[in-house]
Amino acid sequence: MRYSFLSLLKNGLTGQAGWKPAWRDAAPKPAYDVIIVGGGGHGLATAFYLASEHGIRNIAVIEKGHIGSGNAGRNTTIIRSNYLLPGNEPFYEWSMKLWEGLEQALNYNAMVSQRGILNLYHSDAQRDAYARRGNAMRLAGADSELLDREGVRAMYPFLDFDNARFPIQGGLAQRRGGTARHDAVVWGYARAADQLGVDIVQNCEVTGFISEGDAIVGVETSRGAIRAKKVGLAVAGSSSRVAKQAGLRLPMESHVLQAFVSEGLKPVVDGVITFGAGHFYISQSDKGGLVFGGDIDGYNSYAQRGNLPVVEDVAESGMALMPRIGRLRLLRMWGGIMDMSMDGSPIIDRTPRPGLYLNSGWCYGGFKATPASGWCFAHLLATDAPHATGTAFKLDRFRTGHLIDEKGVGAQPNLH
Amino acid sequence: MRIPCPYCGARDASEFAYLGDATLTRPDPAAPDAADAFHDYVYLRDNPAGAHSEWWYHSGGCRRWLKVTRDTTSHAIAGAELAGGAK
Amino acid sequence: MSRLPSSGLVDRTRPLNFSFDGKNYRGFAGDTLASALLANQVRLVGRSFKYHRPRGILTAGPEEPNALVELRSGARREPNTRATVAELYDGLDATSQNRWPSLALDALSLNGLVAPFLGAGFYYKTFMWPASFWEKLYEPVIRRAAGLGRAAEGEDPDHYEKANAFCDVLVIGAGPAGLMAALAAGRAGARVILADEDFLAGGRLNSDVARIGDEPGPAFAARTVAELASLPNVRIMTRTSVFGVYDGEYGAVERVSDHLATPAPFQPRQLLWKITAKRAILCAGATERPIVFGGNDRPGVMLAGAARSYANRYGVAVGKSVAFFANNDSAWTSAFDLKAAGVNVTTLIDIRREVAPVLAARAKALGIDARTDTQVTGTTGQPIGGGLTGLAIRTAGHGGRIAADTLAMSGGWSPSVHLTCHHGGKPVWRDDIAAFVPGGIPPGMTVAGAARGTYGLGDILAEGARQGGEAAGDLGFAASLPALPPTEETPAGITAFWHVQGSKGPAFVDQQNDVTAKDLGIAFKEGFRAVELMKRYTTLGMATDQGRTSNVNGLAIMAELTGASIMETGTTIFRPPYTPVSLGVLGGHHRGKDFRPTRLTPTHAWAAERGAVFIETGPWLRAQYFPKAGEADWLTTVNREVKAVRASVGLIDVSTFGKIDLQGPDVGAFLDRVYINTFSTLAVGKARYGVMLREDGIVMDDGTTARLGPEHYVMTTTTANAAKVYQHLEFCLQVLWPELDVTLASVSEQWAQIAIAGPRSREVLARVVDAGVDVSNEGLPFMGAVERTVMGGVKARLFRLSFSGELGYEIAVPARQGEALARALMAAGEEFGITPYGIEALGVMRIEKGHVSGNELSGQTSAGDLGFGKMASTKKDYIGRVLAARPGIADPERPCLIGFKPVDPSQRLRAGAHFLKLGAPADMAHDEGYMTSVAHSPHLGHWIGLGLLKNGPQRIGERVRAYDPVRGNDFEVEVCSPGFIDPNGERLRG
Amino acid sequence: MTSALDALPVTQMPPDGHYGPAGKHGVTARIFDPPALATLAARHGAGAALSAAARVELGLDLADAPRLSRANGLTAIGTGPGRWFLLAEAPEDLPAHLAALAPHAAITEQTDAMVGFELSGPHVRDLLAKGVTVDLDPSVFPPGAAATSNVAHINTSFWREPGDERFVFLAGRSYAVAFARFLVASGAAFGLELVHRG
Repeated sequence: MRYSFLSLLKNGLTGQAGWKPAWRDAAPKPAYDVIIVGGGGHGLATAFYLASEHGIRNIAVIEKGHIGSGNAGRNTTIIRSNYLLPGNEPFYEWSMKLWEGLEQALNYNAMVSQRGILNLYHSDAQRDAYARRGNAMRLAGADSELLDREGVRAMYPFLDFDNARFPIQGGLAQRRGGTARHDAVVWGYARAADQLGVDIVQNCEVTGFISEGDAIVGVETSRGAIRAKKVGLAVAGSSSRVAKQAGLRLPMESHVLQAFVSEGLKPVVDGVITFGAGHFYISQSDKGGLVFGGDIDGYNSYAQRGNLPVVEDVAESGMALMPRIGRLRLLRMWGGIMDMSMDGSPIIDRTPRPGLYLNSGWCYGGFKATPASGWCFAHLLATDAPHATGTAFKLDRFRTGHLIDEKGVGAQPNLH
Repeated sequence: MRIPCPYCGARDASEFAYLGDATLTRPDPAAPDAADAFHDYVYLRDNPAGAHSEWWYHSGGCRRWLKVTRDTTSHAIAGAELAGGAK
Repeated sequence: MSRLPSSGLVDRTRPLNFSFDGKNYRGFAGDTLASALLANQVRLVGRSFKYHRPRGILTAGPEEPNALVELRSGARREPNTRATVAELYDGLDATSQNRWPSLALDALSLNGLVAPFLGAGFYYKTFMWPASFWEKLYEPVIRRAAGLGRAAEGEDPDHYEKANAFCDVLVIGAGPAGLMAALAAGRAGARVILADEDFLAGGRLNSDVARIGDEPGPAFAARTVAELASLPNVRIMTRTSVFGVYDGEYGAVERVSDHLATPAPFQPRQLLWKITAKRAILCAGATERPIVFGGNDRPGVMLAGAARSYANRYGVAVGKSVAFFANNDSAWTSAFDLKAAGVNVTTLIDIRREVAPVLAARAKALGIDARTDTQVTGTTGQPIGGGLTGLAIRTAGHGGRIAADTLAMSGGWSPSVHLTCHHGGKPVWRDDIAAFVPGGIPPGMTVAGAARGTYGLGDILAEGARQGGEAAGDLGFAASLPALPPTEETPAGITAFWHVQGSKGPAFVDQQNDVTAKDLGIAFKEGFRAVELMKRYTTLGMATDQGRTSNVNGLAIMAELTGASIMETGTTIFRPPYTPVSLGVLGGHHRGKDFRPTRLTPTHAWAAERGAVFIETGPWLRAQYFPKAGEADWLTTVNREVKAVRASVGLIDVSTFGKIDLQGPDVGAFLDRVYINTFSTLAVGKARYGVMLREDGIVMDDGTTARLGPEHYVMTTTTANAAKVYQHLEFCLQVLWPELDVTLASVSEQWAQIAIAGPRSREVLARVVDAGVDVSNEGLPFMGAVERTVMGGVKARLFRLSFSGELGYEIAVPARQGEALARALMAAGEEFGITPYGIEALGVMRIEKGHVSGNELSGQTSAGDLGFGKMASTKKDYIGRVLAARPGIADPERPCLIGFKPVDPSQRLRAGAHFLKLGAPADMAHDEGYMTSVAHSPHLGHWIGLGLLKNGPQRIGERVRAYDPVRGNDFEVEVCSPGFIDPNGERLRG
Repeated sequence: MTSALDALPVTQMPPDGHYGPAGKHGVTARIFDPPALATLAARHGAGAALSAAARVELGLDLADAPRLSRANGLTAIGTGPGRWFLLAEAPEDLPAHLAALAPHAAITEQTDAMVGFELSGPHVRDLLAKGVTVDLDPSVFPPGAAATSNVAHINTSFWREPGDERFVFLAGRSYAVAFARFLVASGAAFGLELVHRG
């Protein structure tokens, strides 16, 4: 069923009785052309683009819980393409372009909202680093603006300009950045993929792989064996666990990242602001809650919950940046398990096991990548060649030394 | 999360710096396969869900590296010992 | 006034004035804003989130979804404050929110008219046509209409603090179970903290007033609290919400001053407690559930237990004509209590066919019309404000009407299991009490009383006492259980019931977010059936009340739709915080200038006295430059400082560098393993520049290390990496090579270090060293490092080093002598016009010399990239050697350090500009590197730069494009040697 | 942002005087420069020899634990395995005094590295609770107990003096003003007397 003004009117007049499930709750078939493991945003987007761009429709997305129950529903909803390095920036800019047409592509309002993102700088060295980044963005065809202190003040006069420990000197703005409604992205991709014939199989956990020699030819699951010509993993923080079942050790650690939302308020923050003198980023949802976050807790974890020191650090940074938020209340905090790669950048590549493909290493930036991640992974699965914007995301780059280390902190995932 | 430092006693994890997997051994740099061995050492991780042996540096306390055994699913800490034994 | 003549715990001798929406009222000490409003017959208090429906007061506690106000005003405005927990104080000023122009007449209540079109998921299906209208039109309108209260209008004027507490037993909740638990553990001698979010300890004892022994509940509570207060090992913390269970600690907020108009001087508004407890006993009680039926959200519809609290604790009649609607016995007791307190209770409606005879008899005796097998199917209300006027009921299929201005409802009680879930525990459904009880409980915690589903008062007291005693006993305290007095027991029967089928009008499940039973039906039809999906699709339970009154009803209704049991359906996950927590208190006093500590150099006061402009450098404040009167801008000053150094002599405090003493027989061997170059061969009395890598082959840090004795070296690190390098060295020593006999000591704080540079620096140095100290070129040659005395016996370390490229020295003296040294050097150099300079001039001079610094040590550059390739020893292993040989790191095509100057010398270079070949398109494929550092060279009279350029060293003389669109620059620069001044180092060695 | 701190710049030591409500005297903080201070770090495998030498040469019992030992005008404070701060009562050349230990330990002059804060008064533990993450209850942290820990983002070593409620903190000299600000921010509510000693 297409969503249209007419369908809304009709259902409004008939007591909302005519709606159908947004996607079928499919049972697994014995075999598919492609199985995507992981029913988060990346997995569902992959299935959608495989079906819509490559004409492969005999696909299952299998998910151990319900779709969107992992990081897709636990992030701070920020979209942006303000990366630095040539391995990353064209990919994220492609993602941004896909965001810009997403709702029409999916016939689903994911509330993609380009109200801008502003990264603040507090020193000359940081300004230079942001200039380098802003110029790199321009080279990749993205938009960027370097603002001085007064430029920032004009956008957000309520930031602490007068008494700050690390005075705001300016910011790098990307006006096309913003937010999207994270759950709606999941639901939109699921619904659109389903309409193209993709089976979305929930409560179906991978317990092993079916091999023929070196090759992977399917998965064992809690709902039985399912064969496939190709299996793609898009399981974020569970990557190491699932890959281990195929005998692979990954350049990856799983870490917990906390996120926070405040009580609903009348509009305070229009776009996304990130603090440059601490770990803090904030935006305001359309419902009115301030959505914010900070650094990962910094230790390996699969527990989907973090601890107070990071909560305090986030609040200290928030108060240092915006001292008017002191009386606002934190409503909910939660944790997601991040697939922290060893250089802080993702992997979209074939694996040493023929038939098994990997999409992982999103660190805590996976949400914004959702469309391009799906696009590039679909391209790889369909053609066995990397998409032009994702050629650097190789699994063997750690062996060859072609690292994509945006932060320059080296092989220490908790610092990326 | 409070880490039982063998010297200082239980301390909040925030006064430690985390390094990660403590089961790894720096390979022999003179070995013929050193390039591969160092790749594995520096980049590959078991990343287990469950018991994890990991390095924490007590930067805010005794400045010793501790080998901590912690469950990554519950954060429960089974124990901690000083690296290299006490001097 | 609807204040009852005698009942209640408010202090009628202490009247308090307050205002709501500009109108003045009076209440008493001990009131909440809600009880005081009800006492003044104010029943319309707020507007709902989506449809802006008029709402009153539903509860008497933190679970309140409706009665949210803006408390205080201006910079102290606190939006979304629950009137039901806001403690009344004299002068309290509250305003209703989410309405315009007024609470009674709200324009956006028209949303209600289009409600049939605005069901669950509406937003996801529309606003897509045309695409560009979302940000321009739809979203701004939605954003303005959404939200609830307004944020404060300026910087929070109050301050906040944090504190740590430690105890044996933390008791959460000071109701009957908590009081007994604390008493048992406290009497045994355990260190006990008893925390309760209320301002009055006692919990339901203060609302239910059942007798314990020979005294009423409130008296029992007060007496027990008094005993606890007398125990030195017990700390009672009221107004303190334990909001989260973390690993090994509990987070709690003490609202120190929220019951005052403004905090007392020097007192925080709130305090964040981080409590480390060996055991915790959760005694958080239970929360009553509404029943879902058409029109259940009108002002005047409230929870039965709340009506009872208002009568018993606050002495307030919630209405003139009160009916009850329930599926359980507790509501009957509530009705009897109201009646006993003098409230006009007319009718008791119960969905059950039969109730305990004792209840029926008592209702009859009190003259209450009890109707069993009856449901409320709708409500009627006033045209303005919507206040309840009557009920439509259905008894065994037959309709009827009842007049009432208040309906007290009860769907049963939900144990407050929240904190038990913070480690991922899943509550378990119990059919017999129609409620979830704790499932997996965090380590160290037990649960007692109603929070565990124990509802009989005697059982609650016994359970609390037992668990308190056991906790103390586990910890080695000899516990004897407190005597358990006899209690007045009331029936607690219940028949699970969630919503009235076929009722009229929207039947609200989540009153704040306006989620109706019908919305759950839409979610079901569209496949959003898993509880988390249902919650997210409908927004059920996501409002500021965190779904306390709506979650169970919502999932029970979904269970009915799917045909699954409630246990199979499961519950949503409770995460911290238990109640919303202000961001201010989580930040504590670390805001403004105290966000992070400020580190001051030993010469800070001296530099300030000389008019230095300071700059934040990580945690440090350093002198950036020293302007003189009449200098037009910073560049004029910096040019002067640089010229003065190169022409004569200048000085700068370099104490911020990390300084590490290394002692032991193996230091040389150790340094050989951590630096790419060799230090074991360094002669005593000499220093050497070193570069260290990370194990992945990328440069970690650089600096000079000097050998002061056969087994004694001192290393300097960059300011930024001091802690990181120390940690790395300790890792190498403790983990990698424990066999090496080397000890480290950070001496960064011990030594003030001042650099003097310039052709006259030796003469200046000669005047501050003590007699007999030879600082001649022979006595202290280039890269010499010696321990001597200065200024008359002050121990000093003298290094002949230079970052500026001039003849230069660094002099380290004990930190307290740093300022004296600066003054002595100034005096000694007076005749040469010695000039203090800041880090800007330092930066200019190091760029003129082509030295790398933080901008080049980006964590992305290899030794080869920075021109250190030849320094790397091939005769030894060192950290990073193996992986630096990887093709991607060793690639000669990588951007390498080189110098740049503008083709047009008037052009200003900018760091961050990217390099493109002349004529190449400006795109990523043609990006050849970027400018890392720039400076205006007063010596050359134009800007110069360092940068990383593909094959840079092979391209000297070539012109490339410096592309800097973010600053509107795009011009040609010439690649040149990075040594702009004295490339052969003659000045250094002179 | 604390009312007691509002007028005080982060670049100057808060002046001596009373902070907080008039008439309230909860805590006294005496700021002092250590007369002489050094770190002592046992050489590889020389822990036992060092202890013996300390006992023989200085009469000092070097406990390898976060504890205080004091003898003959010297106080040793355990800061890590095989590591101590040695604090002298009067100014002296500590490395020279400790020369007898040099074969067994690295001795590093630190007299100027730290600033001392001696805290006493009925509310001293209430103040310290606002920054110290170690349990200071006498049953856990009795007189003579010592710890090295971060306090309000500042690394400190501290111990409890024998006798009354008295604690001594050592903070890095560059952090001295920041640590004093923590004391003022956290102590003003109880009434804080700040004095410089010697």
